[in-house]
Amino acid sequence: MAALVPLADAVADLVRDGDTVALEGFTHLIPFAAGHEMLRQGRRGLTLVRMTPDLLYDQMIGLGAAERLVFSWGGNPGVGSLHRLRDAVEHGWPEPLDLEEHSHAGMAARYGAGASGLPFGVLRGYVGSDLAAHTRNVSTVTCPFTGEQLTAVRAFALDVAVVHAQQVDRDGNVGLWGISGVQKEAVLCARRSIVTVEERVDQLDPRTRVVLPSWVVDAVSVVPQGAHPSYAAGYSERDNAFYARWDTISRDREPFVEWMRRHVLETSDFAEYLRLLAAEAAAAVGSR
Amino acid sequence: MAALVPLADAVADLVRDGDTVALEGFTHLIPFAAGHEMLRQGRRGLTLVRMTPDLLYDQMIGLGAAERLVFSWGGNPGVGSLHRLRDAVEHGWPEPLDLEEHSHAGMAARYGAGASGLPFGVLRGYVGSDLAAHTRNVSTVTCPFTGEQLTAVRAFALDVAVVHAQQVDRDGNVGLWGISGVQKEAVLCARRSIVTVEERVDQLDPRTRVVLPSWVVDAVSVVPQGAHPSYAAGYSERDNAFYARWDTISRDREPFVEWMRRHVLETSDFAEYLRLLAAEAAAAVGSR
Amino acid sequence: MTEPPEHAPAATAASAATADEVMTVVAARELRGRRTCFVGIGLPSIAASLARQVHEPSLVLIYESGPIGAKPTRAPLSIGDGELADTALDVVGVPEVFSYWLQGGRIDVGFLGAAQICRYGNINTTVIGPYRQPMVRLPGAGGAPEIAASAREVIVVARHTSRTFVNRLDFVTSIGHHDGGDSRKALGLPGDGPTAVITDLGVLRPEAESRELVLTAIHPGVAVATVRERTGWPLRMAASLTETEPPTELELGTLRRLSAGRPTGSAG
Amino acid sequence: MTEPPEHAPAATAASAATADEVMTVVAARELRGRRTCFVGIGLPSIAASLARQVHEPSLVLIYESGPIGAKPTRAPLSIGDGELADTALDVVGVPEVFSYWLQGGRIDVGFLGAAQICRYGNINTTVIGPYRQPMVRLPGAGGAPEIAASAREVIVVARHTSRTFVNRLDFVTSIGHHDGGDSRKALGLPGDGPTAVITDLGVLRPEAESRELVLTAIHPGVAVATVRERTGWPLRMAASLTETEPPTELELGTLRRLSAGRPTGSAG
Repeated sequence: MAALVPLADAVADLVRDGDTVALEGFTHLIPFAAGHEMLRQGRRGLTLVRMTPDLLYDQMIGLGAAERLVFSWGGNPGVGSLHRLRDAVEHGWPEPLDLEEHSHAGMAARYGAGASGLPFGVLRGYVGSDLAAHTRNVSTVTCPFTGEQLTAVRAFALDVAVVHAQQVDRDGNVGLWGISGVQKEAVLCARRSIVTVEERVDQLDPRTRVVLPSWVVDAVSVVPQGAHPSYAAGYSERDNAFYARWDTISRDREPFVEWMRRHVLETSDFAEYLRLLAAEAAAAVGSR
Repeated sequence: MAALVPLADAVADLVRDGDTVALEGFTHLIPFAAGHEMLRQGRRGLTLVRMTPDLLYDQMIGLGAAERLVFSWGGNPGVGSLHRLRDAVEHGWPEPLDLEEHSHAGMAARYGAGASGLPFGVLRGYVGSDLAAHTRNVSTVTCPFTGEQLTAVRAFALDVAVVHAQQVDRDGNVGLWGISGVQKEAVLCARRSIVTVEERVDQLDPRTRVVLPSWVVDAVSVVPQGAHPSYAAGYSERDNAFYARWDTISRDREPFVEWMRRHVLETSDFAEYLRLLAAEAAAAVGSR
Repeated sequence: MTEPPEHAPAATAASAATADEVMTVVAARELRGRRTCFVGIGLPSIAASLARQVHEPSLVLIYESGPIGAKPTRAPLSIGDGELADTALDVVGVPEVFSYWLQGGRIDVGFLGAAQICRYGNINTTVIGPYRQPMVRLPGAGGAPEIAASAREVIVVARHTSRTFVNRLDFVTSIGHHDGGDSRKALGLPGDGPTAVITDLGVLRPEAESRELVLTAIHPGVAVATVRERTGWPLRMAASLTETEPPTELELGTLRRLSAGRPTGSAG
Repeated sequence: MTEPPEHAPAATAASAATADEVMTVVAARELRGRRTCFVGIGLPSIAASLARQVHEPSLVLIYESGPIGAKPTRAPLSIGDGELADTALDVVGVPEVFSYWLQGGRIDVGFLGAAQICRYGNINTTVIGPYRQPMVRLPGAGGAPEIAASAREVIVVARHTSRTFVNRLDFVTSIGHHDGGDSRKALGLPGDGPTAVITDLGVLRPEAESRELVLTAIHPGVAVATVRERTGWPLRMAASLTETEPPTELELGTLRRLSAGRPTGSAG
């Protein structure tokens, strides 16, 4: 049954060093606040799982929180590379990052199989690609009816899933709408789960398309704008300017570490982080 | 691209003798009007597929339109047996009916695999049940990662799927909400598809949860109350009294045939059938 | 059916309760303390609704037609009633309800009916007589085989007649404790199988080792001889056979409100 | 990148069009007469939006993030832009978009970008250099391997540089015509593979038998020598090499409206 708790408590209780963790979100509803809290609490040795690692995983990798990344597309959408991810892979800084990579279809099948209590998923995928040669989690299976050979992928079994959603109702049920990615599947294939939400409401909005019942979630924390610079449909717009700015912030090691220290490690929570960003933006306007 | 056509034309164009046809609907949105039209046009030799065959398939089987039934639960929900189905199975009247039966989970996996372009679906199912011994469409598959043995079911490849929905928009897109069963999967694993709807609207209702884009449907026909005695959430209530009445109508062969002749075969369309039922109900009230 | 579906009412506070009502009330009590219940078609449906209203307001009812967290205010006539969808927290597609929710291991209790049940709690809802030449063709499996396999435990609700409680099933639709002992576990099934069979005469539960169903409780006014007579195998009594607490006024009143307008003797 | 991303504008009615704009306009034209397009991340996104606005208003755009039938009025910055969801006929989950829609065989055209592409239209978006000691780590596969496999045909959009059009891929992320000839078919892939590669210099298409990409059209003002220079294999010309029709005012105006406010040189 989902407990409504401060995010710091949820992370302290539910995320451990060395865990396999998915902070999911497909452009939309990316759980930045929860990821930042893991950094503040100094989590290390994580295996990070996500279809589309973007800035949040760049930040976590750049501060050395992860030793492994399982993913299918890692970039700054519409902008370019993830410099910290590249630095870790290309130069082992701040530490080597082991990569396991898949296609989106394969990752989705792995999540779906995990959510369904199956040990593997089946798809027409990876054929002719070099991807399968670099992982032990892609294999083949033969159709017992047609003899056709298909691709099998190993189901995910996560320690922790973390997602951001628009709302939690008074009974602890979570509702989200808009682009919903694999968030439901991630929560359903994790032993423990944390959801941050924009708002607590009496009843979920009629636009709700994906419901996570209270009893499949361990902790819910209300963190308005907890997906920034990503967005929450109906609550906020994607901060495209920040995504562009990240290219500069993250390009070199020292300025990146300094930025993270000042904005994440030395702020007490996500609200303070947002206030700091707002103050900087105001100052930038004022100094023009 | 869905053509908006009269139901009689849709059935004439798209349903052929001997076809494998699913008229799906899980208590809700059962496409009675389309099934009746198949009877009016004298379709024969059909393989009828459905998770929960109820009165509609009882009618079709009782008039000898089907030679085979693929299903997982066949009854009159809340009332009792389907007498025509039982008569066909127990006594071969009006002709023998070949049964292939599954569990709901197995049928759902067959539909899901078909919709996904896979030759089989995987589930934890049928274990310890005698069901699998009576069909060639249930087998096993071994997980290439864990060595675990799981159940495989053959994907459906339907000739025709028929469903009822609440609405079609001006571009021919179909929307439905409420209990949605396997209607989407049925349409997506059929070569041809017919949708009857309550209403044509400019824009689909915000309550819409399942969308069938125009380009996956062959024909859409507006047939208000086309699911009677089943219901369409937001448009009609389930006619529970009719379900109870069916127990009497269908119990014996001659009265059944006579009822079907008068109400289905000798009416010109579903609207006339509904008018006839309404007139009978009014007469019954008047004679009290 | 020639056997009377109900025995004479007991001379207690529940004297007005029919045997069917006692069965439903006792079945509902079994859901106390549970979180999630997958409600099969048939008799269980009304008991599950009752349990939510009387014992366990937060009990999550899940139906094979897709509603998750339904809050029925009257006994649904069918598993796909509009009220189930209207009152539910969410309505998912049928493939999802079976894959993510049942098979995903999220169901505490599967609540099933039975046309035949044997001493090991295996269930037949398919056919009486030979499969290809049936004497009675029953509705079939529905969701039961996988509910029986995957729910953490299973509770069966069935009227106690010698036609239903048989020595040997004509067809195994849904597995219970298989051949008894560890044989269910050997099949690799995730759930623990039937932990209680609630009838209109009493309650049967599997013995610890053999997994054979024995009578553990008897309803008020019912004779042990009657239960034995209507059981197709030599039914044994638990050492600690108890008498069922009669239905309370709250239980009975709520049940009757739920049932108002519902056809009697319904199988759905 | 040291190579100039654009060649000199052609002295035609489209004299104001940049090479990138010509590429996008020509890519959009390829979608004429198509019904459904699965839009990959990168350059294809803006061309698909343009095609819907100028050529094929009923073109159904499907994105890997879940929107089906999106109607973007500006070029999405990312594949998960809010506008895609807001304007879509439906938004489905990511597992469904890949299983029911792409793998289900419902996509006419898959529209992909490439970091490297070889003469057989195989694509690399994973890594430059050895996989374990990369010189450049690229974003990876995304949806491309299965789009390349399952869409009825594939159209690739890529800037024409010798870094991109290489003799040998460092990594095969997404399969094109494999080793040429019937080798793709032998892999059992459902779709036909790449039928056009649109660049900022011209258009390449696979030869009938060999499936090797040859130059079939060249953009106004581009020299064949330039195309050859920037292609890492000995590029052959089609017998019927044509010159691209320059962008019309409608095409160019619409493209610029779509692109307004979008970062230039973007890869997303």
